[in-house]
Amino acid sequence: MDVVVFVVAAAIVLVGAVGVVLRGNPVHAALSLVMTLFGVAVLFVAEDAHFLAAVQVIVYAGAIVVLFLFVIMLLGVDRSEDLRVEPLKGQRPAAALAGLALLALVLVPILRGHKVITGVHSSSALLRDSSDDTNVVRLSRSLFSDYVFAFEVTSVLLVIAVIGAVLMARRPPKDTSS
Amino acid sequence: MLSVVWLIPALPLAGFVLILLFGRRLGEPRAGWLATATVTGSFVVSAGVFFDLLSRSADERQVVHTLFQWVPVGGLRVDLGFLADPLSITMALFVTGVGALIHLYAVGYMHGDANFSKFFLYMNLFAFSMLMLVLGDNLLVTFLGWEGVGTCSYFLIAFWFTRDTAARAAKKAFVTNRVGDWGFMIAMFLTWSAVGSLNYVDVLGKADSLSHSTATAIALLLFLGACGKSAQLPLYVWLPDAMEGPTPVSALIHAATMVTAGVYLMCRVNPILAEAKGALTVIAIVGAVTALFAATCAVAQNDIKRVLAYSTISQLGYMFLAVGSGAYVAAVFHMVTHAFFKALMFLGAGSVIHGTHDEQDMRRMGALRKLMPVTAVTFIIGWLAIAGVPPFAGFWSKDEILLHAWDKSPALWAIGLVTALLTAYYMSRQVFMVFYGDARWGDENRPHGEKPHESPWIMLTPLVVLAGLSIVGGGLNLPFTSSTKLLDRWLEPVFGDRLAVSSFGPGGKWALAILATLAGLAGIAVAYAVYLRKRVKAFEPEILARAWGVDDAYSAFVGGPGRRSFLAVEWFDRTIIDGAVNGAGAIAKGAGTGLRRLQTGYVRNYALGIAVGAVALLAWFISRGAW
Amino acid sequence: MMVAALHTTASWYLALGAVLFTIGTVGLLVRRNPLVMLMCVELMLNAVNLTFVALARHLNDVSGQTVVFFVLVVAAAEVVVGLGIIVAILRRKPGATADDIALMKG
Amino acid sequence: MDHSTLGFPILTVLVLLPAAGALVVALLPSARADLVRLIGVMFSVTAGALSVWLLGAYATGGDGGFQFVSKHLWIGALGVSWHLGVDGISLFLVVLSGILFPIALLGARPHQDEKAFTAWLLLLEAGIMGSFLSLDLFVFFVFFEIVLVPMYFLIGGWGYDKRVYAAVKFFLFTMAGSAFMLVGVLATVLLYRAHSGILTFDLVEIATKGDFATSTGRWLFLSFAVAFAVKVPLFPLHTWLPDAHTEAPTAGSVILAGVMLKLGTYGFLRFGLYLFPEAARWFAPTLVTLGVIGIVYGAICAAMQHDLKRLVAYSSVAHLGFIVMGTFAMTTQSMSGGVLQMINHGVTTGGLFLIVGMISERRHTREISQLKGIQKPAPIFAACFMVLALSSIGVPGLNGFVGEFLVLIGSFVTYRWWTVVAATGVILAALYLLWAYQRVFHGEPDEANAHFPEMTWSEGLVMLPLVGLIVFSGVFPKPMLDRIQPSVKQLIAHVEEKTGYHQPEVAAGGNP
Amino acid sequence: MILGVFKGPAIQWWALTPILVLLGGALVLMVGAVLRPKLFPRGAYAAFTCLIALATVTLGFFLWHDIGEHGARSLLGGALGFDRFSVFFTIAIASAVFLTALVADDYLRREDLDGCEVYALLLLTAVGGIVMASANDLIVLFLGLETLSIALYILAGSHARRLQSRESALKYFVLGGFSSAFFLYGVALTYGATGTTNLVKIQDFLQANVLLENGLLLAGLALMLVGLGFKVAAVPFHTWSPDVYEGAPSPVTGFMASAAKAAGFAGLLRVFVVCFATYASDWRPAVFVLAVLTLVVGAVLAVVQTNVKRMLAYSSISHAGFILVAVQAASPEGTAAALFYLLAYTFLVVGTFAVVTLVARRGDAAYSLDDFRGLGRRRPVLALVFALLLLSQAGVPLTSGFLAKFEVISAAVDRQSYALAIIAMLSAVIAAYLYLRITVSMFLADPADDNTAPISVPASAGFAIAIAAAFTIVAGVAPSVVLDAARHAVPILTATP
Repeated sequence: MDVVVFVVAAAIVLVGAVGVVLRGNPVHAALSLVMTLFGVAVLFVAEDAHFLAAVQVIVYAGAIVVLFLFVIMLLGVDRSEDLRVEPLKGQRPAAALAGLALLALVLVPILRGHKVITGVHSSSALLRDSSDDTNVVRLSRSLFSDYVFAFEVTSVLLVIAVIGAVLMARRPPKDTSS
Repeated sequence: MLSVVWLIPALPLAGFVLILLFGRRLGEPRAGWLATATVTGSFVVSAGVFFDLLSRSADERQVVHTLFQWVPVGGLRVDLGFLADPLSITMALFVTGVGALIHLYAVGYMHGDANFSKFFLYMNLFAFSMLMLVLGDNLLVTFLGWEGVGTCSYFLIAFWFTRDTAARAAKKAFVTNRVGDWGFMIAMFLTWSAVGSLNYVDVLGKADSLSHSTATAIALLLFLGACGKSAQLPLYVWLPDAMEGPTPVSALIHAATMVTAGVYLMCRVNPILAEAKGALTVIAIVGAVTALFAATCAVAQNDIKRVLAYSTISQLGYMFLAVGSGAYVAAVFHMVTHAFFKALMFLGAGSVIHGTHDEQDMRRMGALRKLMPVTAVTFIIGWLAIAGVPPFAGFWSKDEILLHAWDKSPALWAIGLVTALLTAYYMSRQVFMVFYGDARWGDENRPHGEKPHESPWIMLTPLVVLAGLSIVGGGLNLPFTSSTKLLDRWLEPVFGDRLAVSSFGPGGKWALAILATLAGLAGIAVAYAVYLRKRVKAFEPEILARAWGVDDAYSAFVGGPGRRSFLAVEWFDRTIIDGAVNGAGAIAKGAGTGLRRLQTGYVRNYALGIAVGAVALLAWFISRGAW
Repeated sequence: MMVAALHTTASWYLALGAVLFTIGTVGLLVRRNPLVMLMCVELMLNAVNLTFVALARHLNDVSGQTVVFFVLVVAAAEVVVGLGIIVAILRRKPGATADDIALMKG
Repeated sequence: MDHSTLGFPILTVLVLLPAAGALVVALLPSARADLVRLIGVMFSVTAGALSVWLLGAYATGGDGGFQFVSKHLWIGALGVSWHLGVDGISLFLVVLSGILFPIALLGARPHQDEKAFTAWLLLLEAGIMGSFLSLDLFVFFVFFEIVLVPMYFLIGGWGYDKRVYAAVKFFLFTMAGSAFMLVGVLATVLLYRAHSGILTFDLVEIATKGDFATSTGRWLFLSFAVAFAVKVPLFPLHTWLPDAHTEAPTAGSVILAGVMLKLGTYGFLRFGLYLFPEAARWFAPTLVTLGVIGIVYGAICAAMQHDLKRLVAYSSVAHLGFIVMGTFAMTTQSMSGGVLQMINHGVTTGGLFLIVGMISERRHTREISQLKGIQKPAPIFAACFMVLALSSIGVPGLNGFVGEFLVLIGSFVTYRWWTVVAATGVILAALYLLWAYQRVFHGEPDEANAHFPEMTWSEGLVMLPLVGLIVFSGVFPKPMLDRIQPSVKQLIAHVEEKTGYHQPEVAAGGNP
Repeated sequence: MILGVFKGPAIQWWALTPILVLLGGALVLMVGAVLRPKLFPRGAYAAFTCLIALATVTLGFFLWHDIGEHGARSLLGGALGFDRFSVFFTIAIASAVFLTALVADDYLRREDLDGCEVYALLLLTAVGGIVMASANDLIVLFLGLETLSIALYILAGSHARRLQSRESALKYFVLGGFSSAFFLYGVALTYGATGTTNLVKIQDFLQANVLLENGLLLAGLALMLVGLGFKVAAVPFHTWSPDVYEGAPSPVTGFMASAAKAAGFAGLLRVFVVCFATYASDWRPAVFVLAVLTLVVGAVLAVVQTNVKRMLAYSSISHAGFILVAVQAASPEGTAAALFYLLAYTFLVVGTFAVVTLVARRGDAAYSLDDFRGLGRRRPVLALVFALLLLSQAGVPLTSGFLAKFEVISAAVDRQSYALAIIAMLSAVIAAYLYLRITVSMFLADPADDNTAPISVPASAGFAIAIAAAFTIVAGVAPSVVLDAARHAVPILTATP
């Protein structure tokens, strides 16, 4: 069962990802991204990350991709990019080579089996145990104890994002020199 | 009197300092008088020291007088000290004596020169240096004098520095001498490393402990120095050119005193020479060959001073022949007599030049004896002396040299004899061309057409004195009995048993003397036939006038391969060494320019760089894995 | 039957993450549209998230999931700022691709 | 041993006084050139006077150890002390610096921006004094490096046409050399710490107590040697020198040749030999060979130069070759001669650069072919040049000879054939200098040179002390040798004790 | 029930004050400016920012002593390390903020960009940097890195009228996001290999276990090195920095080169040198290669530039190479050297870019070497101070730059990395050429004729430059205090007591 889920979801993820890369039209790319994000959400569920799966769909697919589409429309850059031409000589073969090498190098340790994951099993913040705490409870406990500082730092990030968006989007004052 | 031996060089030095400070204010002629007075004073002191020494027994005639420590470092102790012994005092006497006369002469000769006082400045400095050379009690003080006279020679040759020829000649003299000095220096180093001292007393006392090869090396290296200073083959080339200097300079430095320094040095280190028989032979051969070589050159010179210059080289060759034959006293004897007559002739030539308004070409002279009687008579005395006509001074000394040369090798004697003949020939040629024959000085080439005139008394006085000395100089060492060999006896403490003793009996000696005299007379006769009677066409080939082309060959070498090799080194420095430095800079810049191309400005290229870097790092780390 | 006998292991997920990460990387390298490049970064972050979640499950450790939460926030912030920048620049140079934005180089 | 003999830390004052002068000058208004000059001269003359006083107060007859030592902790964390001291080797270099700086300041005034010029020059003096006096590796390195900056600005700011190229080349070349030394210094100190447990940069302590493995010592020596060889400069690392000397303003050339090059030779003695005697001995044949090559090579290059200043610059390469040779021949005579030659070369070549500066000041050219017959309009000028040239040639009775002679005679007992070759340098020296003299001063002056102004009184006053020194130390070098010798002997004894080397008996004073 | 069981970690407010002050300052700025934009006099934003920065520095000194008395500890459930290392960086980064704000004040008004946002972002960037330097957890480190980076993306692009500024923001952003993804992937793999992201626990784990299969961990290390290498602009991850440095507003460039670089190295030191000390034999060769590349490429590329800002960007890369040499030493001495270097460089580079800011004049575009010609004549003091800062960067003694290099070389030599030490010094020689080129332009070249726009030195920027110069000299002549501080500031990974 889980194999089937994995295979199907993985297929969705990969097709979406490839779509992002290969669809010339940015709108199509964005939609392919949504596909991938959904696939990932499915895999999250399969991996006992229910809360994250929800957030993934809501925040990512819901908010972020919409933002993308919004900007595409705002700027009117939905023209298709001609993917047959590559202005930078050698970029594509080099990118392919680098990608392959990267993949190979990362897969080398990963594919050596589960023994490669040498980390100790958690002793305090278990994902599954005999108690019937939900995933959300466990997650929030972790979030507000070990990661409470990180949680607070994300607020700083968001403040910055706000300021940044304001600063970037604001039209510059009249240029006196031009 | 011995304790004031330092006064001998100090007086000219004082003269030098005074003229240096007040020369302009003193002006002409007081600067000249001052200079003459200081050298005369030195002569007087030398004489005093001489008599002091004379009053001592033979084995006490060697006194070292130290002024101060000069260069004391570790095992090297060199003092500024003087060695008063018969040899050095003999030298001091004739240096100061002849020097004083020439100074006096120069007061007249340099009359009117813009740099009158400067001339005497140099002259006094020269006298000082020469006396240091002679009186120094160690090799280094001698070297001080040695270089000092060379420097003064440089100054004085270039005295009329606006003439390019004079400037070139001066430089040539100095540099050529330096080649010899190189030998001198190495000899000093070798001496010190072998003996641990540079003092003559120590070095000469331990000379017999030197190994044969060391002694030979020292002797030959010192001889190299002597060759430079005394203008022997192959380093003679500077002396003819040095005639660019004022004539008193030629007389004093390039005839009477400085050039004999080499001979003096050889005599001084005779104990070392005694340990190096091979070196002696070399010296004898070089001396003899130089004598002959220079005599042949003199035959074809037309410049009145150049004839004398080659003659000087030739006569110096004789002296080295004597040294090489072990006849040190004969060398010294000839040195003294030569100083008399050669100084006389140079001064006479100067008088002629002075009288003919700076004419030096003998072809435009002639018949001057009537116009310049004193000059002519004294010059003729000098001629007879050098030609070896008895009883003039030259006869005695030359005869003695030839006598010992025979003992060394009959071949050397033969060369000496031929040289004697040539000497008589070319000197006669000179006398005939200058003082006899037709007057050639009034031709259209001479715009002034002024009549030559006799020189003033101040110039003639030294001529007369020197002429007198040239006549009686032979009396210093008459070979008749041992009691008449004054010089032999006087110098005995210096040379001791190292002095060669002639193997001839009285008969042999007479025979040789007559042969030599005949040779001299023959030379005169031939010259008479050629230049006065014009019976025979003059033999003056171009090759002899150019001194067998030796000088040209040197110039060709220096200007050709020498210069080219220097230029090659300079090129190497500029192109290879500096090029490497600039090249390193260029490589850095080139690398920068090349790497710049990777900085394309395209963000995707940059990302690719990061990805490649990540792959490389991953590859490295993965390869380090424990599998 | 063969399929039924199989069970997914963490390695499967990790491998999928690696592939996804690589696709994102390559995508960023070959796409010229800055917006799509930004999407490719999102792909990479998702790959990491997938990895974290798989590891969290394998290690039975919830903190792996907590981390993903933060990554989501970071991704959101990045997108906001990134889009702001892209908007700002494309307003000055409409229709520009990443390759057109290369005033500075060398 | 401390500075109690004088009651105040004279060495520290010698270093800091010029620096303070530079600061004061920098704070003056630049419009007051007269004030700038006055203050600048005052400071440099005071420092010079102090250095002469030091010379007087220096005790002779001791064991040649350091005197007027002052030692204070500077950077505790690094084990760095402000450790100054003077011995016979550095004494005269300090005095020379003290004398040459006022001369350079007085004798070669700049055309523009006198204030900055004076300030840089004073700063340079501080740096040089510090280099010669420091007995701490860190302090030495700091001063050794810092001198580059003022010199860089002096060359670049007040030099001739290619000044920027020359200044940059000088800076980078020297800095590249120092790069190795810095690594060497640190390695030395850290290895000493590893073996003794003490972190210190103290030269004396490391030299006397340090014990480096043979190959380590050689590497360390090499790292120092590169820096010093560049500074000296030793063939083939010399090509910064002709450019720097030629393009530098006169004062810069005077200081560069007079004292800065000695930082290299001094460094060899003070740091190379003292710290790594074994390695120094091992490298000695190489370094002597390079020195000899430098002697001949420098002379040949000098002979072929068209530019008078460049000629003098190359002559420095030759002269410094003698010093290096003397240093590594390792006999009492050769080393003492080397030290003496450092002073002599400073005086002589400094003087030559001054006078060449005067020529180019008058004629706006240094091309030998443009100059002719100057002796006629300016005999005293010519005489001055002649004395300097003769000193450089090494005519006995002048200073140049004594040093050269001692180097050669001392080297002869340990490096016979090298010395034979090196001695040819004296021939070549005569060749290039007299040839230059002939072309510049002899002959009939042409139109451009016929009115060459004679030396002025003030110029004469600047030259006078140099000429006086040249004659004095040529005739009576004993006072100098008496101070140099004990320190040299001590250094040789140090080498002998550490390596089992014995200098030949004849050099030490025994029987050959 | 759930709430009853849950107990959050204890919060040591005192130790967090620097972050809180900076954060509060930023918020006050934003809120105040939004509420009453016209109320504030000229320069009030800058003054306030300076005040906040000064307060942070002061707090830093108090905390330094606090740690001296009570020892290092870890805060908030092990998320933050509270040791002298973090305080050292707090002081350094806050100093950079202080100086940058002084420089920015006049700059922003000159360029018509005045507003509170830049200052607020400066303060927030500092928060990110301090978080990075204090992080005891890889995720916190990542968040600090992102805080820092995202704020800097914006700052780099904040000059609205210069397309270069926008371009630099875009490049920085794209590449920054790209490399953070690598970093994060590295964190993920490390998490898999060790079971935690907490540095203390990782250290304990690695000390207690010898991994038979360490591929995951090594891959994680490699990828984290990519991310941090990007942040410190190590070759080959440096490509962004010349372009970004050139395009960003000059005061921001100075800030980036100082604070951001310092934070990046803080991460590198804490993670690699301390936490992964057991794997030093694996990462040291990699860092060795990075160091060599960074040194040489930075120096060599700097030499061929004609744009002063780019020159300084490449020189900054070369400096990073030097600090990498110290990292490569992987010893307390190396860490101390890196800290000293970073502090010295912070002042140097902010001062340097302050001068560049002034010389760039209105329009922020006059960066070419020619624009510096004749500066020595027209603005002698400014030129002299600039020369001092440049020569210090070149490593001339009696300046902080020399001692920084000295310390680094010392650390390298101590680990017998002689070759690296020599390469570093030689590359310093190459780099010196570029500083000389600038001084040549200022002092030795004839001033350009058309270059008549006057250069004004406002008091605030002048003050900043003076501070930078003063620090450069003081730390060069009497460095004991700073040296001792750097030595005591070696990071310590301690679990919560």
